[in-house]
Amino acid sequence: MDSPTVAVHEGAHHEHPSYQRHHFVTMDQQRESASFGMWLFLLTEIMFFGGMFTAYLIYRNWYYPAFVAGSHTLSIVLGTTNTAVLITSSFTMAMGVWCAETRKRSGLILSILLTLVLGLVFLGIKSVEYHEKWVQHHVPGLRFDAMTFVHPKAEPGQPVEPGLPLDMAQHTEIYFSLYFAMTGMHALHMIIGMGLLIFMLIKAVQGAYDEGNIAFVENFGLYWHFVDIVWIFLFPLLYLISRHQ
Amino acid sequence: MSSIVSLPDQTTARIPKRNYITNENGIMSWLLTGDHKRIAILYLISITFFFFIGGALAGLIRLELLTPQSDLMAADTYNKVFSMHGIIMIFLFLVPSVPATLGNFLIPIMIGAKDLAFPKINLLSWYLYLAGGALTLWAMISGGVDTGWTFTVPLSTHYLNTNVVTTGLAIFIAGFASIFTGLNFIVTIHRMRAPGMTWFKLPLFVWSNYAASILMVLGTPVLAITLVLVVLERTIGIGVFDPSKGGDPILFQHLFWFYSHPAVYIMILPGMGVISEVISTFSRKRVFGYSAVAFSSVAIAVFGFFVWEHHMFIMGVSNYSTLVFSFLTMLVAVPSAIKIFNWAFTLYKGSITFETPMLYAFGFMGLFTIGGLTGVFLGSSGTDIHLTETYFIVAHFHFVMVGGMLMAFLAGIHFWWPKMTGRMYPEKISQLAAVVTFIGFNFTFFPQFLLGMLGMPRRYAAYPPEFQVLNVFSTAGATILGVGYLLPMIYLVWSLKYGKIAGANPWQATGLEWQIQSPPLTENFVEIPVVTQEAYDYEWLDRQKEREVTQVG
Amino acid sequence: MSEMEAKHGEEHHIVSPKIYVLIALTLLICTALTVGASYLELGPWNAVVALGIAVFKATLVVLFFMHIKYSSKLMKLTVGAGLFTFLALVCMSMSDYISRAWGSF
Amino acid sequence: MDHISPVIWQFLVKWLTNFAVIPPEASKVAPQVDALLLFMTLVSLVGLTLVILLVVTFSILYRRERNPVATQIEGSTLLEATWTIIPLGLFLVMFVWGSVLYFRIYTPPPNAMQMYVVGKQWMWKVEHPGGQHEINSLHVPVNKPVQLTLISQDVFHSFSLPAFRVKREAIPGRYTTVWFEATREGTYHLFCSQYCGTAHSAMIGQVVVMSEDDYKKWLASSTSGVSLAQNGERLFASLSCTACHNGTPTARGPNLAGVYGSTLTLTNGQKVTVDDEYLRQAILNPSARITQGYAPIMPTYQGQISEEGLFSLVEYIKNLNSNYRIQQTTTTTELAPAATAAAVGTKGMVKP
Ligand code: HEA
Ligand code: HEA
Ligand code: HEC
Ligand code: CUA
Ligand SMILES: [Cu+2]
Repeated sequence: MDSPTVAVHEGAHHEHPSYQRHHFVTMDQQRESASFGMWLFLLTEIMFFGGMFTAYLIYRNWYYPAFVAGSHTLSIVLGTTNTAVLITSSFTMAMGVWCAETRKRSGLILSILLTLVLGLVFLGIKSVEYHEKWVQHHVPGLRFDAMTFVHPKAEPGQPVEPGLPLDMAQHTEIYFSLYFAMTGMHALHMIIGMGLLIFMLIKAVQGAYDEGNIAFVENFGLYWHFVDIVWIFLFPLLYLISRHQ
Repeated sequence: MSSIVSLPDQTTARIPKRNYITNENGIMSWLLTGDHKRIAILYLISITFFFFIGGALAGLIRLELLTPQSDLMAADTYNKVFSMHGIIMIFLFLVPSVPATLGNFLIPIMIGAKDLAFPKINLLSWYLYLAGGALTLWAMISGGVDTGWTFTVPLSTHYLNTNVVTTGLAIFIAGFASIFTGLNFIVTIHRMRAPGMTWFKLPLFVWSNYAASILMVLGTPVLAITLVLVVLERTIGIGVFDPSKGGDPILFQHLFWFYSHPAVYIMILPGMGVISEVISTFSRKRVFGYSAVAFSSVAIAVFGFFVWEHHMFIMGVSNYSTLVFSFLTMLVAVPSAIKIFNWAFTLYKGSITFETPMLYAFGFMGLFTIGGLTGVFLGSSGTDIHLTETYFIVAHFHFVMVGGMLMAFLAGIHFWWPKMTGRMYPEKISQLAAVVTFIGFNFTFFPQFLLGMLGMPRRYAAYPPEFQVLNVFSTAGATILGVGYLLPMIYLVWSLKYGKIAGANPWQATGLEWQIQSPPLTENFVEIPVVTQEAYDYEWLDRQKEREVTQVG
Repeated sequence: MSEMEAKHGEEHHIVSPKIYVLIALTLLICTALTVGASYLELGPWNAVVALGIAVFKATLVVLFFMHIKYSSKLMKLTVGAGLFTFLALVCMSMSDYISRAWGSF
Repeated sequence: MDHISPVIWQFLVKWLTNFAVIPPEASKVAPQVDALLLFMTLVSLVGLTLVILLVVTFSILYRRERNPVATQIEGSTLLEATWTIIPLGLFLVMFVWGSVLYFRIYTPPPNAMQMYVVGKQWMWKVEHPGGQHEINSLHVPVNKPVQLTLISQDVFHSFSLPAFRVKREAIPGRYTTVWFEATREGTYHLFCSQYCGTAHSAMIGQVVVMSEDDYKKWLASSTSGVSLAQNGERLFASLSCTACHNGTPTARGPNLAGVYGSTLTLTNGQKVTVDDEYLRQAILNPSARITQGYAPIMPTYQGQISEEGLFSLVEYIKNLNSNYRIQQTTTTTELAPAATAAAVGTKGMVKP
């Protein structure tokens, strides 16, 4: 997309890989710029989620019982599984970067495939959870019924939860708003990530990362790990509020 | 009056055949360009467009306020007009004004790089800006929006039936344009400096844009998520900000101002950079206290994150946190004072000439000082109670934004016009325009301080008749001001064809950008320069010139 | 570039897969721990433990998966800046909410 | 002066005769605020003059004609320190002074008269303890501290009294307070200064400051016969609050007599002082804060009581210093099986 320019610095330096952009002097400079840029982008992501974490913190302090009751409707089993899945996918992605760095094409393809599959599993489980919320009338705004917390239904195999007073029960809607906003944003990031993974898979199969031009893989790795980190916080905050009660 | 302008012999001078403008032809070569200079020009055209729309809306505001009754338009129309005025002026004009045009054009050149680190992201940023702008216009045409630029909940979420969602999305998108600009600048300034270009050799323009970029990258996402929550609240009613569901509308204020206070420094810092360059050049002296000015930019950026609550003093926030935020507001005001005095002392023992950019810079110093000091009135919580939500605030922010930043922007546009286009603007008429702007400005906005003191609330379509006289002054002033802004528009376009040929360094300034041809080559430098001189090293420049003379002779 | 010059020759660090495996296992164990801890009755400490473990996990990911341990000072500073601003947002907002209940003089 | 157009002439005359830079000082705090404003203006003028003087003097002294060659100067640490410390010092003085005023304006004295204000799109409704209502106006006696408790029924509004130099936002879902002591009789502006939608600029009214006697007369002439507390008492009975809050040792709810202003311990060990806001929350969101020793059985009254009704209840509970009347009510209806329901029935439904 850049307009062609005369390569003015030809000969001034040693060999230039074909993928070095004209405005960078060295390959090191290009690589460091790319990862620095990616990190700055991740900072904006931190702040983006930061707004929601602030909201979460405030309302959790205000409406603690509602948050407890809300979190008790989430399935720890599914949540834990998903955490494990995501961590594993982060691991396979890290391996992918390593394969790219050491120029192992088939390893890279395998890692990407695994990451993709794990990502899909995560989203699958997430959608099961979302569906359950829909069925239980726990979707704020669209399909919400606070009475399910005033007279909770007995779950098989679990002790009956004591009901909440009506006013507190109504505030579970805030909990679920934040639950959906946060996990929804997180899932959106995952979906975007899956798109990029597929793109990367095609490129990898074509051999685009065989000559050391792996900035894209590395930076995608950073992105994927970041998404993982967000979940590392979401999991205890949303699922594990005083499970002991 | 003497001047420092040194133009090449007009009978023989030619604009260099090969430059970034002539390098490629056709509309596609512009729309798909990766060249930071071309993107800067694209940005310049688009923000000018939005400035005049915003300005026309300002004209409507002032016309309506000519009389106490709401007779020119109904109250809800008036509300839509000032909302759009604020939204367009802030998000689509002032935030991108200096960084996305002058910064885009100059930062790579000033640090000796061939382009910004991510040319494609730079182009993407412009397209995002356009998309945001188009959506905003769409929202305006298809019924308007009357939230005010602050989107206050629960008004915006539950009590209005205008295009809040469209506008919210538009600002969300435009916000990402700003994030990408900032991100690009930070990476470029860190990673792409020419050999020898250490941090303390950077021009102050680069420092201040760097500081503003930090704010863009870290502040804007919070606005983005806030707008998302507003849109979700409005569309499906999630209740996070809705008091009837237990949400807290004050939380919205916290999140909104967490961005929007730093945003005012996003708006002023790049302008301060322009002033540093201009004052130094036209007094032929290095900026007094270079490192103090550089660090004060960073200090403003850092402290700028800790004062947002001063917009909420009367909204029922805790009295104790008011104490903290009011205190921090006082701290953040100090670096600005440092800058003003350093600029004043740059003049000391200089050799001063009064070309148009310098006139605008003087305008900036006077008006920004007034605007800033009245900001301190607002930062002191006891007086804020009386002054908040009145025309005093309107006057305060127009002094800093219009008297400050817009003046700085115009100073910068005139100053770098020869570099961007290769031609000079006409000097006499532009000096006239600067003076007209200054006079018109004071006429327009000074009476508003008095109105505010007297208690006239802002965002009023109709007001008690006793306030009329001052409002008439203000409207009269706005007319003069409008002329002051139309003039440059006309003569700058005129100069594209008829202006004198500028040559590489008409001001004999020291920056790297003046050492290359105007307009520059697409790749900026034939050879990456090795920097040995300090910023604003006029002795180095003189030696350089001598060397050239002896070489040619 | 000026900073670049100095560390030009320095090879880009490649983290060995062994470390990745180790980190991944630690992360999984920590996940098990945090779930386990949530079944204990610790009062307000439940939140502290859960967050503490989460912070530990996130640090591991940042340091090793994201290579910050092997990156330049600038990168470390960048991460720090993000964290700092995030904490500023949270803490300064909370300063209002917490002190509201204190009433007035 | 014939050559000046009559319209402009009229204008100038009007302006010059009415010229003012500050509204009348009609409250006790107004002169104090004005003193700070004056101080700030003076400091600003000095600062501004200094800046202008520097710029103008240097521009004249060192213009190119007089000084063709500039002398390069690095800077001066001493000067930097000067213009860091002096403005900082001045700003800090403004900060301290301003904060003192801020706390003064937002901390009502204990003996203040109480008035309640509801803001709604687009009018102000004021409730006096004596049961007088007024719309878009506020009558107050001179030289008496008056405390306003504000709430909004919909969006943010802002109760702005420029002549008193006080202003407070009325926000939905929560009480805010402000107070003033008017010092000069007269009629002054009352504005809504927070943007609140279409008719924001029409949400204006007046505050009338009257002498003690006039005020009494006004109160007497505009009373509806039922005081706020009386209305509150009726609500208290009709909403069957009496069922639990009757002050007997066996009552399911805590004793409310004298609860206002006291300090309660909650089940989580927190201590809170009971103020208007606490009472409001106790009625709407009772389970958020449970008093120690009680079960969270109180039902929420969210959506059942209007803001005005809440004000009545708050006013009633505030003034409740014995449970005598409550117990009277409950004992007289003891005979009926469904005690409280019957009480409501016999008294007739009181609209909240
Ligand atoms: C470019 C934009 C810009 C800038 C730079 C500033 C700068 C400042 N602003 Fe302003 N502000 C706005 C744009 C800006 N503001 C806007 C848009 C609003 C309204 C938003 C809305 O509600 O719609 C606003 C509102 C606003 C408020 C909220 C009022 C309210 O809602 O109640 C406050 C309160 O503290 C404030 C304070 C300040 C302060 C202390 C500074 C300081 O940074 C100023 C520092 C500068 C100086 C102090 C001048 C230089 C000093 C000297 C030369 C020293 C003089 C010498 C001596 C004292 C000896 N501003
Ligand atoms: C960058 C920011 C910026 C700029 C440049 C301006 C420029 C101007 N603004 Fe604005 N203004 C804001 C930002 C800005 N404003 C904001 C954020 C608000 C708050 C909105 C809110 O409350 O939500 C506001 C609100 C605001 C109000 C208060 C409305 C209210 O509260 O009721 C007023 C009233 O006088 C006003 C006037 C003006 C005027 C006269 C100009 C002039 O400087 C403009 C001069 C320019 C021109 C006139 C254009 C050039 C000429 C033409 C295109 C020819 C046509 C001209 C005519 C028809 C006259 N503005
Ligand atoms: C079913 C019984 C019941 C009814 C009916 C009831 N309350 Fe209560 N109320 C309680 C209990 C129990 C508490 C203490 C626990 C708590 O703080 O929620 C309480 C607490 C309060 C408090 C806080 C004071 C304190 O000491 O904690 C107020 C104020 C109050 N109620 C007012 C009312 C009003 C007004 C009504 C009617 C509109 C009402 N109550 C109806 C049971 C009731
Ligand atoms: Cu109510 Cu403005
Ligand atoms: Cu601010």
